Amino acid sequence: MAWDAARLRDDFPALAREVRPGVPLVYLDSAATALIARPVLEAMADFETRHRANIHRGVHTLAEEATALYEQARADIAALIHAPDPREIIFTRNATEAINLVARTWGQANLKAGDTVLLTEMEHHANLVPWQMLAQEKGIHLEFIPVTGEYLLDLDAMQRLLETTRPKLVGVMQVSNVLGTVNPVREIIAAARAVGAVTLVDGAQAVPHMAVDVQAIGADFYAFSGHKMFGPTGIGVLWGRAQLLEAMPPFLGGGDMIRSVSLRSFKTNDIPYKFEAGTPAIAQAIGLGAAARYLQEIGMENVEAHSRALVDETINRLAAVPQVRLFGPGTGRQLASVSFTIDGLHPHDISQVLDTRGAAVRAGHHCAMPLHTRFGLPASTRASFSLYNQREEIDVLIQGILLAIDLFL
Amino acid sequence: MAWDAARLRDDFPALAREVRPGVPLVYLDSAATALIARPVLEAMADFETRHRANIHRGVHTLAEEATALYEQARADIAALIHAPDPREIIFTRNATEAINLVARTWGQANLKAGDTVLLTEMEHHANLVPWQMLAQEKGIHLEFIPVTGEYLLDLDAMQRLLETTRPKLVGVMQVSNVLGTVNPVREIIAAARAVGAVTLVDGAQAVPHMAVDVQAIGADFYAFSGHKMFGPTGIGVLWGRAQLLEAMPPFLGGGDMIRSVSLRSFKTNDIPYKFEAGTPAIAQAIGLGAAARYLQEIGMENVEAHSRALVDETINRLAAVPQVRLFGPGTGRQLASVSFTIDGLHPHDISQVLDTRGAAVRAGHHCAMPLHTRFGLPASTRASFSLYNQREEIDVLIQGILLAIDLFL
Amino acid sequence: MDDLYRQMIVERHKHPLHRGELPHVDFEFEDENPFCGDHLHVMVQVDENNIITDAKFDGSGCAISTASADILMEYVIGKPLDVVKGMDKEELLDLMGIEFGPVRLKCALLSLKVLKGAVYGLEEGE
Amino acid sequence: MDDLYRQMIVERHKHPLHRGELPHVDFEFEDENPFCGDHLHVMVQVDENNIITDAKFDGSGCAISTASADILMEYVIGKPLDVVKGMDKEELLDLMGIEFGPVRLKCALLSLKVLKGAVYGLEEGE
Ligand SMILES: Cc1ncc(COP(=O)(O)O)c(C=O)c1O
Ligand SMILES: Cc1ncc(COP(=O)(O)O)c(C=O)c1O
Repeated sequence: MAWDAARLRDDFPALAREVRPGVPLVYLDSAATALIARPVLEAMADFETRHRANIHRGVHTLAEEATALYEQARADIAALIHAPDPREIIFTRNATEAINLVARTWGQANLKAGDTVLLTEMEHHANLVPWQMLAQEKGIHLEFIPVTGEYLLDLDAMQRLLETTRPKLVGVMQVSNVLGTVNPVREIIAAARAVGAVTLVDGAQAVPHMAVDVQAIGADFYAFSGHKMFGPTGIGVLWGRAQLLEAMPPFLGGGDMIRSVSLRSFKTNDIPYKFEAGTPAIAQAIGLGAAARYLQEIGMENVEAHSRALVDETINRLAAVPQVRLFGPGTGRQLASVSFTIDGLHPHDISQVLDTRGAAVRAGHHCAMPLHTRFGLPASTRASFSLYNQREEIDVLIQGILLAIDLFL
Repeated sequence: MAWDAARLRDDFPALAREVRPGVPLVYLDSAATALIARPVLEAMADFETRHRANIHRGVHTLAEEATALYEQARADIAALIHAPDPREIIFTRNATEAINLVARTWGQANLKAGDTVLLTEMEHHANLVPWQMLAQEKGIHLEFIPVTGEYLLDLDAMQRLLETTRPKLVGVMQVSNVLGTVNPVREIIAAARAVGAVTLVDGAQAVPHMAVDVQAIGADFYAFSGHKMFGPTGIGVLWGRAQLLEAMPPFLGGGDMIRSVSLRSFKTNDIPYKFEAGTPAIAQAIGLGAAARYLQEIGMENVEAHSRALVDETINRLAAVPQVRLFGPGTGRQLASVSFTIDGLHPHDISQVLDTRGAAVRAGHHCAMPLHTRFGLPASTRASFSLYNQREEIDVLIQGILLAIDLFL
Repeated sequence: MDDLYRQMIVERHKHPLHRGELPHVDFEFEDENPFCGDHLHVMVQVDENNIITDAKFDGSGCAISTASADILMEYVIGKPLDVVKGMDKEELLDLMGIEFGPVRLKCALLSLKVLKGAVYGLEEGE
Repeated sequence: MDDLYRQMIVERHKHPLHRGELPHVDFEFEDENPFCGDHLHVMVQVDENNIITDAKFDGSGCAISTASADILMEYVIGKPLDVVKGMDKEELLDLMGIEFGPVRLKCALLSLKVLKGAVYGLEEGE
């Protein structure tokens, strides 16, 4: 498919928004939450207005249709990330819950006092706090792959940590939501498996921007969120190898995750249902299925190329502003996000000035406080790009930053 | 407001559906999932197409608007159930997760081996399995308030159980999703508090059908689901007393639930955020707020009166069919649901025949296997009613049942 | 599900040809579908060449699971055990000639699941 | 936030009148807003009648939190401690004359939170 930017922008109704009269929206905050795509809204509206019913247990037409749509979404998502079996796709609320699920089930069953979990210094809180909670509870150790001065994972240090700490689990983000760094997860996982570790990849910032093949990566678990990939809020995914999932204890208890229940005991259902207690986010799963199909139609290679072009241009133009300190490994090595700081100018103020120009960027620690601490920064400003962004929007960003510098410095 | 059935039906777009050409939908499965109301769809569409952004941390206009809408929804839901403080409203995926949250946080912190949790024989799996899981893990005892031959809770037996087992927690559903029984939760909670128990009410079938006042009930925790009250799937609520919530450990770990994070430790955020890890179901919370406002505009007294009238007429007409055995306490004592069995006729077959007439009912154990076991039934058929149902639909139900009897018996 | 087929199912359910007990049982198995409360017991008799000489079912279930069991028993009588072991669900669904939605599919396939349990000599609940 | 007010905030931020150290400190407190990385330190001097004779702030924050701190210091100098103890957030927002969204509100109110911490003699992190 040829890249038709105008048609693509048409697929995102929120882009019609003016932030205030005469000031069109320049949405550069997709790493926090991407805009929703029209086909997603349409798939959900179709469910809500024609097939709305609870799933799995109903015999009537709407219930059968709803069940079929929900399971089709599972298959569509499996296809997007090249999961071998739709039964390996578990619907969660978001990437955060997906990671908690692994910690609370696989971790609960397989980790004991003294065991090590190896993470990285650049992880999002979503891939830190669940392990900290487990560490507190069970006395496991946490170790961290350092981030180099070039904003990359230190793979030599990783190799030493793998050999000295023999971690039971290695958890790593595929793409940093701050630095934009694309980590070599395939290599990391190969090294982790070589010392017998189970591996978890936080793909929240990868799935919306690049082709993901969980089998090629070689991971055991892969987590991501719907709202960052043009899908609805309230839905996320944990992919896991069937064999691992089958051996894991259940997560939450209730309807659907059981095969049978008596007053004092229950038998668990098969995967994936075992991990989906209660009425799931049916409409949202169906919406996410539509998002997966939408991305596949456009082609992830196209999506990635577009995002990389915008990111590289932004980095180059920011590098030309003397007051700006870029926070990331640089052109050719960043995907989706460009973060920076300006001495003496608080990110909130930058963001506020940009907002007057219609540009939405994020200011703060982006749920990666330890990464900011590592570089002595309380906060940073992040512009993040997606398939609906265009070059003219970089102009608005740069002009707004120049204005903020002029105003405040 | 006068009850305007035609206008009301207009608010539910799914009612325009024909199950197949010429066969309009007769939706009698609202206890499983109610149809979604147009104002809910509109509120979500407004968010998705105009204010879509992540919340809490953003400075730009869309993020501020999204945050304000999300918090307004919390306030609207607090108003619906008369919660004293919106900070006591925690958004979950569904009622099931809300109950699991209590088990995994309050229960984890406050229950120890040998303690008793008192439930009832009529509970939904959502209020059984989480406690069974905790019982298995921690060695707590589960006891059950029996259901009488009249399909009511045995309050004398309850009083004896309270005194002999001194439960630490009493969990009870307000309205049965099978029997339709409305339990005297206020009385039950007073008795439970008298022996020092903390109380949890499963309000999944109450909130859509009657005025709920958590303060008047006197409960400590109250759980319900959005999709049963004309809201979206993927959203539910746990209400809890602020004092209890503040003392509870967090549930899942990740963004938003923290105040600060370092590599090896974190500080938790204030309530309610402490219990909302990761990007929440923003659009769905906003939709649920709209559902709460919608119900308040109609008036819960009107909603309850309408539902009771339909239920009572259905009970009376079913009682006139000799083959039908009603499964519930009878007219004046049931809300929303009417369940029944027919000897020699499997509920699936009843449901399938009804489906040919356009009528959607539910067949099975309705996630209450122990209740069915108690009465020696493998399954039952349930017709459930809501504000958009009308008397003519009872005709379709009765005729379909007579047809099924004629066909199969 | 269309009316013609429904009629077949209703007939099979009301007047099954192979419901009952077998005087002598070589293989048997029972299982249930807790979602529906269906319970099915299948009994099989074979001769010295492992050809099925008779098969019957018993238990309680919906019309679809009953009809499916009845059709399946009819089909396997006279066939070698190995053929039954090799049967897949498409074969049974073809015999019934009906398309089922995801929920009723479980009812339609319970009979095959239980029959396989019998001929593979499984223990209940395995 | 409209441009006129923004100008006031920018000015206060660039040229605060009450940022600095106090030679003698009777009450002080510091706190932070981890969401923004704002850090604020407030120092207060009183006379024998518990009238505030001077107040200064220090730390790093965004323009709104800095401007808010500067305006607040200016306002409380010359006032009795009890008046400061009784101040509510509406009062400070009125002084600033700006409406804030839910996120920036935290920035605008950090100064009052820290000042109250000082005059109520809290320990940090309480
Ligand atoms: C009484 C009761 N409790 C809990 C639930 C569980 O609700 P959900 O599946 O939305 O979590 C239901 C609905 O099935 C119910 O009827
Ligand atoms: C890398 C990464 N991991 C995890 C998350 C958490 O996603 P969610 O908040 O949807 O659970 C995010 C998004 O903020 C992220 O960028």
